[in-house]
Amino acid sequence: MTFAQVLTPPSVGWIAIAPEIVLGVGAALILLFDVQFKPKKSQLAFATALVLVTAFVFTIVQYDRVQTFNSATTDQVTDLVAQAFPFNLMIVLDSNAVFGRFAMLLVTGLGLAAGWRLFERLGARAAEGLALVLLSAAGFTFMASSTHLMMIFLGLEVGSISLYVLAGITREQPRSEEAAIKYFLLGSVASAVFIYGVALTYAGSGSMNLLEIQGIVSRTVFTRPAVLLIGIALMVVGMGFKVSAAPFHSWAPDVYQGAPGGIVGYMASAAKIGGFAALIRILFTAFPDFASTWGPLVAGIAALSMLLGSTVALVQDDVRRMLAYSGVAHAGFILTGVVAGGAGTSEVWFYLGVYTVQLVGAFGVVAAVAGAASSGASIDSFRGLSKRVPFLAATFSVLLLGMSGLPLTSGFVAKFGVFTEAWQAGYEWLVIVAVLASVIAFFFYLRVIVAMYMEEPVDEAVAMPGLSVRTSLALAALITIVIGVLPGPLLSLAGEASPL
Amino acid sequence: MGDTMLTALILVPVVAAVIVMLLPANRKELALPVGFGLSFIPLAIAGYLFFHFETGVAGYQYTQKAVWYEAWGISWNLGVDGISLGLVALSVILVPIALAASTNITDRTKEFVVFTLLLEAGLIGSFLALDLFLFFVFFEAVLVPMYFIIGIWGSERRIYAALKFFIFTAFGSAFLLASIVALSVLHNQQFGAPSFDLRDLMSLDLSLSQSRWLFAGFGIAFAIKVPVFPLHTWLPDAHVQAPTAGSVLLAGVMLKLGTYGLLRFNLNLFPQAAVDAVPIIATLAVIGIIYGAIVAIVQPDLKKLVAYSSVSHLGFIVLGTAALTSAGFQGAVIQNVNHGLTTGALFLLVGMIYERRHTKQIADFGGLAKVMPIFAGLFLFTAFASIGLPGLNGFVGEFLVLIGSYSSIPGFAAVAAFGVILAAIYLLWAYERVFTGVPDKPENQKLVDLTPREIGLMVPLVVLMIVLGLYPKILLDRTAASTEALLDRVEQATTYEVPEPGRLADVFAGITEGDE
Amino acid sequence: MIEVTAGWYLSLAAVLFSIGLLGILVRRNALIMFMCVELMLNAVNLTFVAAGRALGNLEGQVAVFFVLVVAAAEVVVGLAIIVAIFRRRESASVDELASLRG
Amino acid sequence: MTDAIWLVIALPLAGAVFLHFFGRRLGEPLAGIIGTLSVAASFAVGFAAALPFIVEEGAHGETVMLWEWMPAIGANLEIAWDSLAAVMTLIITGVGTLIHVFSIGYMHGDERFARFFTYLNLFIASMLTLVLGGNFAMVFMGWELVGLCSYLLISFWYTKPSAAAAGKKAFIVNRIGDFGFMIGLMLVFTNFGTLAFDGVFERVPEILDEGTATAIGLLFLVGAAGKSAQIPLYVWLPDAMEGPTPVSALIHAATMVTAGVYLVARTAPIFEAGPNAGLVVAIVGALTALWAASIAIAQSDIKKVLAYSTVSQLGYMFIAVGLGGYIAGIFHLMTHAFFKALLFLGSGSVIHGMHDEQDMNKMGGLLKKMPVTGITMGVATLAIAGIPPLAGFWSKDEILGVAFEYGGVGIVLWVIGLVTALITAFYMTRQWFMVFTGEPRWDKGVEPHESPRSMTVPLVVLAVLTVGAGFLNTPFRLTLEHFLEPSFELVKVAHPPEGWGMFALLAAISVGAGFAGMAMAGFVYSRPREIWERFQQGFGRLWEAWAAAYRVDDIYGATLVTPGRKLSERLAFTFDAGGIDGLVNGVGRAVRSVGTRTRVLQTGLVRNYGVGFVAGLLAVVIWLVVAGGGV
Amino acid sequence: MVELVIFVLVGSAAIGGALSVVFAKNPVYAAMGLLGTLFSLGVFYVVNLGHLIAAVQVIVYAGAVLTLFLFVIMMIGVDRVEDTSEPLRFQRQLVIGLAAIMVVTVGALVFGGEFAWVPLSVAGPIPNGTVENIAGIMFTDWLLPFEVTALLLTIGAAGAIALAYYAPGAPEESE
Repeated sequence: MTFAQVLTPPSVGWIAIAPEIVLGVGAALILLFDVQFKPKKSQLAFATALVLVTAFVFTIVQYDRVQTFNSATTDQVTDLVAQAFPFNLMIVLDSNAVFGRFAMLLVTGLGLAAGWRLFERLGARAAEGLALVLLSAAGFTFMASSTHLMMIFLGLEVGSISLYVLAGITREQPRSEEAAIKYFLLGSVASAVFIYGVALTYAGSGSMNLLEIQGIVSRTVFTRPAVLLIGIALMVVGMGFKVSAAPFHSWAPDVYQGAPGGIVGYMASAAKIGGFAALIRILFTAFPDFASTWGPLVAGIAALSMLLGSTVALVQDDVRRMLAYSGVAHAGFILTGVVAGGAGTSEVWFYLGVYTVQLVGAFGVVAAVAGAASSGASIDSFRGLSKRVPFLAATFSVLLLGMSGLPLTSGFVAKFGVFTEAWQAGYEWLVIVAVLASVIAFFFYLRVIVAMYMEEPVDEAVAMPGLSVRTSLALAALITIVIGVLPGPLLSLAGEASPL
Repeated sequence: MGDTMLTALILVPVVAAVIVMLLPANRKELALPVGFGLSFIPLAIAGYLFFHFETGVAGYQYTQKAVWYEAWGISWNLGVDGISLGLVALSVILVPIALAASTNITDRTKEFVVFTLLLEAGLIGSFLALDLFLFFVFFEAVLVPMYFIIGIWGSERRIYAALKFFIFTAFGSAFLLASIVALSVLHNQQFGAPSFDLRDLMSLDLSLSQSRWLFAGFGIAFAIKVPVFPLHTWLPDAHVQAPTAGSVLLAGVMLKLGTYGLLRFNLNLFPQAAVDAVPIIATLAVIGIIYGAIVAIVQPDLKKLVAYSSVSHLGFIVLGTAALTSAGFQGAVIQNVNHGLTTGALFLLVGMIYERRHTKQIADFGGLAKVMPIFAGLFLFTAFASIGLPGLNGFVGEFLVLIGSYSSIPGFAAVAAFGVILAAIYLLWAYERVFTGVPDKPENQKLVDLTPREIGLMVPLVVLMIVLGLYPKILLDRTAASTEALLDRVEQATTYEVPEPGRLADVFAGITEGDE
Repeated sequence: MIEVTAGWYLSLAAVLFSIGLLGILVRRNALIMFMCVELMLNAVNLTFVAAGRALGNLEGQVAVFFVLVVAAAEVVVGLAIIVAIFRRRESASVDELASLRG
Repeated sequence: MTDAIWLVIALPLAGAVFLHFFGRRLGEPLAGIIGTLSVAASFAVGFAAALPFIVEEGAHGETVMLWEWMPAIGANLEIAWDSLAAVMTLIITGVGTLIHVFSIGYMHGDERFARFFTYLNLFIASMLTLVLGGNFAMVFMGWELVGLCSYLLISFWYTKPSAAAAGKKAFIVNRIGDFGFMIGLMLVFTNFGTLAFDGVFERVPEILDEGTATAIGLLFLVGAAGKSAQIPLYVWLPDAMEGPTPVSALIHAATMVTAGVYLVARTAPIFEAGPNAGLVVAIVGALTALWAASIAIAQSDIKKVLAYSTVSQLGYMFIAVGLGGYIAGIFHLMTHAFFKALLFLGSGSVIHGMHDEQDMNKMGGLLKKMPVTGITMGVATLAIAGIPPLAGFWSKDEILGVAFEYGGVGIVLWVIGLVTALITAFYMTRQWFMVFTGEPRWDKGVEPHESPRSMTVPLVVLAVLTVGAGFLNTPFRLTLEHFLEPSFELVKVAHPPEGWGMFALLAAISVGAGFAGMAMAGFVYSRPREIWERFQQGFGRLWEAWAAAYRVDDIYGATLVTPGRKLSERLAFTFDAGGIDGLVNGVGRAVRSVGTRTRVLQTGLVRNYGVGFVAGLLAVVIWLVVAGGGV
Repeated sequence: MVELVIFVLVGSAAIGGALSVVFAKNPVYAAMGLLGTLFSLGVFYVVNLGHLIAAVQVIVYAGAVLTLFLFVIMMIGVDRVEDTSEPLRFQRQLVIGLAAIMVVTVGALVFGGEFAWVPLSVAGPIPNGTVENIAGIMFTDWLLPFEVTALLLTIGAAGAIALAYYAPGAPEESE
């Protein structure tokens, strides 16, 4: 018996990981290209764009494939299962995964375009930076498509480690370094906690595959080993950390403030997408039977996040810090949809999609105003922005109002969706907390608008940003409004995004 | 034509706003005239609508319903009835006036016009929406333009006022949102699909406690908007700081969202809770009437005085709503319009004097009637309309409310009637201090009387005040069927009976029954 | 006769993990904090291995490899960050890094 | 003609509107003439429309609907044209025309000449709305509109702060009365379901029990007391003398202030159903009559005397209508309109001739300078003193007779009436002597002169009416009574005692009282100033109290106005700004401070964050294990 | 019995090593403590039939990773004896509190028998963790994770360059 005979080849479905392949290969090529040819920044930009577009195209192909799966008749199903769950059930090609990729690629594109000036200033390290962005994107999309805890963990690490580096990539800035080390230390602790959770879940259930776990758990629903519960708890904590939900949020403000302005939007958005994608996979796919157990827990975290995020954001003087705290609150809002269980998937996805676009746009504006390579962005630098660069002020207002959940923006539809789901699931109190928190949230969003429109300009000159930045910001604002007015298409798309 | 009318009414201001926005940046003097001109289109549409409105029909007219997102049961669902018709008309009338009154806005004029037009669209949308989701969208969206109008073009403490206005109202909306969510969930549970259509939701089977909680949720939102004592403190601040156009539209139309909401949603959706809540609402309304008036008396700032007078006047509308009688409802509906006209006019006038003197402090004036007789005359006229002088519009609504509420809640009506004395005190005392006597301050002696433009602003309002005062039929004819229908709805859904005249004993019995 | 079951190892792993976790809170040297993270990862590995034996499946042991790889990657990046910090400050104490706060 | 009855209101209203826009351009005296003509035309229309009642005794009135106003409460714009309305219309337009004529002269040279006539015309229109209104709401409209005109005209010379304040005071005090009136209306609506006279009066017996009727009556009394300046709401009327004198004559003597009397008469069925309310009306009237008369004794301002006299005379009318003597009340209303208008116009003439001097202490001996004024005022003084056969005698005597016939409390009222009559005769005579006889006490530079024709002619016409109007309703020939009867057919109208003997006796007593008063005054005030000053000092503090009008204004100020203002200030600046708004802002601050405090946790120190993280982790683990049932 | 002895002895060593990581004043001692723990765990892997990973543990972890650590320690300075006083306010109290809770929690779990759980599914006796057996899983079922580790290593390389590599003469840009 030769070695090869021992191995049964796995079911391979390249299309299921095609975007990630493109991203990974693209990143590698960019690195090589950089070493070999010392390309100009515009060439790097082109290459990156090409990678993203290609990945996007593959994602569209995937979407088409998923539509075929979804409309398959029963007798076709068996044939399609292998295609839908390639690599021996390691990942899945379902709407959830595709939606996650769409969101992730969109956010990556917008984030890079909006923060492009950072890469122009990075000098020789721009290629590494870009490669890291692409790689981390691949990691987070893996989180969205994995059905295996180890894959989720790997995706998490691929994404997170890249982000640690990106946080510190402007190493000449002391604050950037500080952000990197904080993010790194706390992040690796959180990763350890998560993987410990995986280990205990494995110990408790006997598998790391979410689908198998679900099967095992549902068969023995009366036995609930403590190790399994601790495992769930630790995985929730680990993901809570990634999405910066209170009380695991403390890294976020420091990192978002300290990290380079041009990349922080991507960092914040990508981590949220990956974290939530994995969280809902774990909770909805593996542990729907435990919903009554983790539901209140998630609800508690959600409530704490919303209240803490909103109130502390209220007293911030740095816009990026404020956005970080508001991100804590938003994690809470999204968790409000998570408590509803599988029924809330589409609303959670919708929220994630529109919020991350707003977030990436908002940080893009901050980068344009306060510098793409610098740390921090005092609210004072936004004073009178409407008179200096009306375009930035207007887009920022739209994005901030979108985040605040004002009607006719996508944020409102998103909030409405998760609130409805939570109410439907019986978490009325959580909805009340959520609406009150969103009132508090209005205050700090408006404060920035006050500074931009109602206060006198400061002397600092802000240049009209370049075309790529403008396009990216305009697109983010446009999406916010269009989706706010016509949420139907995206809602339907998200509505399909329930995990297989 | 008919079914797209209302959509057009909402969209035309939006399009107008876009047109103004697209005007060349270096021709900013164009913004105001263009915006003003365009604002006549909604006026024309609404005028057509008003005069082709079928009187004596209770249901919604010109309805249009287009699915927005089916899975959530939301739709673009519009319709107008007697309760909303007057408010729509009021909106389209006040907007051109507010725009024409804003020639003093030279900073970022274009944005100002855009925001005003967007505000108009939002306000009209709120009055026309029959889908609760859509209503909430408009209800909340109008905050933004008003927030900017106060915050950018207001006076010294404008930022504080704008934020307070926004947050306070948003606080109320939060409960409204939660309640709307709850309603749709209930509809989903009872009928298998979510819906936000007001008419669908009226058929929900609510337990008493559900109905009370939801009533409270809606109620808080609207009470803040009205504003009902003790949730009123945002109003004086907002008014004092807002520019003239802002104050006019805020007091004239925006506050009516609250009273309109109470009539339209609270009564239709939760009749039993409404009947039970009558004592509470009436108490707050009466406190508002008396309290607002008493506090208005000593206000040193003219605008603040008018603002508090709004608190008082809107109390009457709330009282009429709580009366649950035909006359009370009609009074509330027509008073909505009347208050918009008179208070709008008062704010315009205060704005005119503020432009000249850059102060609104009563103590800074005196003897103005000598130097500005036309201004004084218009002010006095409007003040008397506001006081509720019969023959002018303010009286019709107030009187209907008082008479109407006396037959169901006599004690409250009697106390509320006291408010008419106080109204005379604060307005006439203010008039005395501002206009009578000899103009002894040199700044006041040089004042110029109103320009033709300013007089032109007031003329439509004055004419309407007289017309609605003497011939309210044009409005009452259109409202009567709808208010009757609303009353029928309340009667059918509850044990409440509208008191018949001559059965005073039954009236008291009716109230105690409602408490059970 | 006391049999050493997987539970024993899991308990030991829990203790080690806890020690690592507390170590993060106690030590201010970034390097040692990072060692504590390694300690935690090793506790995880022990759990995987022991659980794998109890479950009769080798996946636990396979998982250890991946954790190991992750740990290695983390070490590379982590040490790079620490070195970068040290370059500037001549110290690896995280207590001195508090310019971002509030 | 009845169909065109709306013209009665429309003509003066049109005059007002026309003068408002064009009066200034027309100038003097054209604006005044147009104003006068519009009222005169109104009188003519009214007279023509009243002919049916005159020609055909007992003719019933009818209601003319104009257009819908507030149909939900049975309140439309409609005119109830009956004999009562006709009488009122003729009084208002008749006296109004004369006063308009007088004003052309009186207001000569005023820069707002045209505006004055605008207001006067508006007033006439409003007053006619009041008396012609076919439902309570319309009466109320007129009721308020005359208040508005009163406000405008009192503060006509608004640059004078006292005038502006007086106008405001009048309006506000009236509003207090209106408050009662309005609640009365609410009660009416609640009981009848309509405010239309047609739907109310005939159904009073079937619907109203005595208690409700009394309640409505008393509430109407509150309104009437406000408008007709009765205790305790009379305080505005003396101040109202700040207005131009024709205004005082027209509004504050002849017409508007009698609205309360009209109201009680109009709503007679209700008072009949609740007789106690009527009794209270009468008692209030009697007290007011005596109270105001006593104040009038010591006034030195020529117009103040007349003002208090008006209050006092209105009290008489209240006695009458309160006791059911509606026709007596209306009769006195009419005669009073003539002689009090005459007195006011006369005083206006005096003031005009004396260059705006109103203090009687600075007059004297004017008879020679102003003979027409002096003589006509003398006639009026005799009339108000109740000297036969002048108009005042007949009407006052009828009222006293009604009171006497009522018996019981009525006798007391009768006695009060008599005393009042005596006092009235005293102070009116005092006034005449102080003004027209004795040594001139004029200020330097004052050159009294007789007024122009436009002013004296109305005086003469009114003097003729004062002499003759009484014969409209003497016990010998009850013309007015028969004329008005159809309007009161729903109620039993009270009359003086039957029989000539009784009449003669009562007349003798009242005339005696009148003569006594006149004699006393004449004895004192025909003599030099020192003598009457000594006489006045003889009363000591009492005289001072009278002169100070019992300091009622001060008492009101101290008990109502000042505390009210304090309350307002407390509420506005302490409770509202500090309390409620403080609470609101406090909530905001509290949320902020939560944020500020929580923010401290974010120390920037990784190890602190670690503590938070681990604490959260432990909490989650423990919670999940415990709640998950794993243990 | 043997296993018990091993467990107690080696387990003590592991805990001892772990504690010295936490409490050793000198970083080198801490690293040595960690080394001890790693070795101990290697022993446990052997006991638990994980022969391959035991080897990998020793080679990769103890060999490579720890060497890297030591290298950095050397670079930063061996002799630095750390100040053990606690400069942060409340930190010590909080940590002691948390430690107490943790001890109670873990103790409750351990002595409550929560770790002596009954797995929800047992596949049967475990095969030896030989190279063959491990590879049989890693390159079939776990092929994808295995590929993904490539990304991790790329990141490690790129990250290290981005953070720590200073190209000679390349100007550092900053705003």
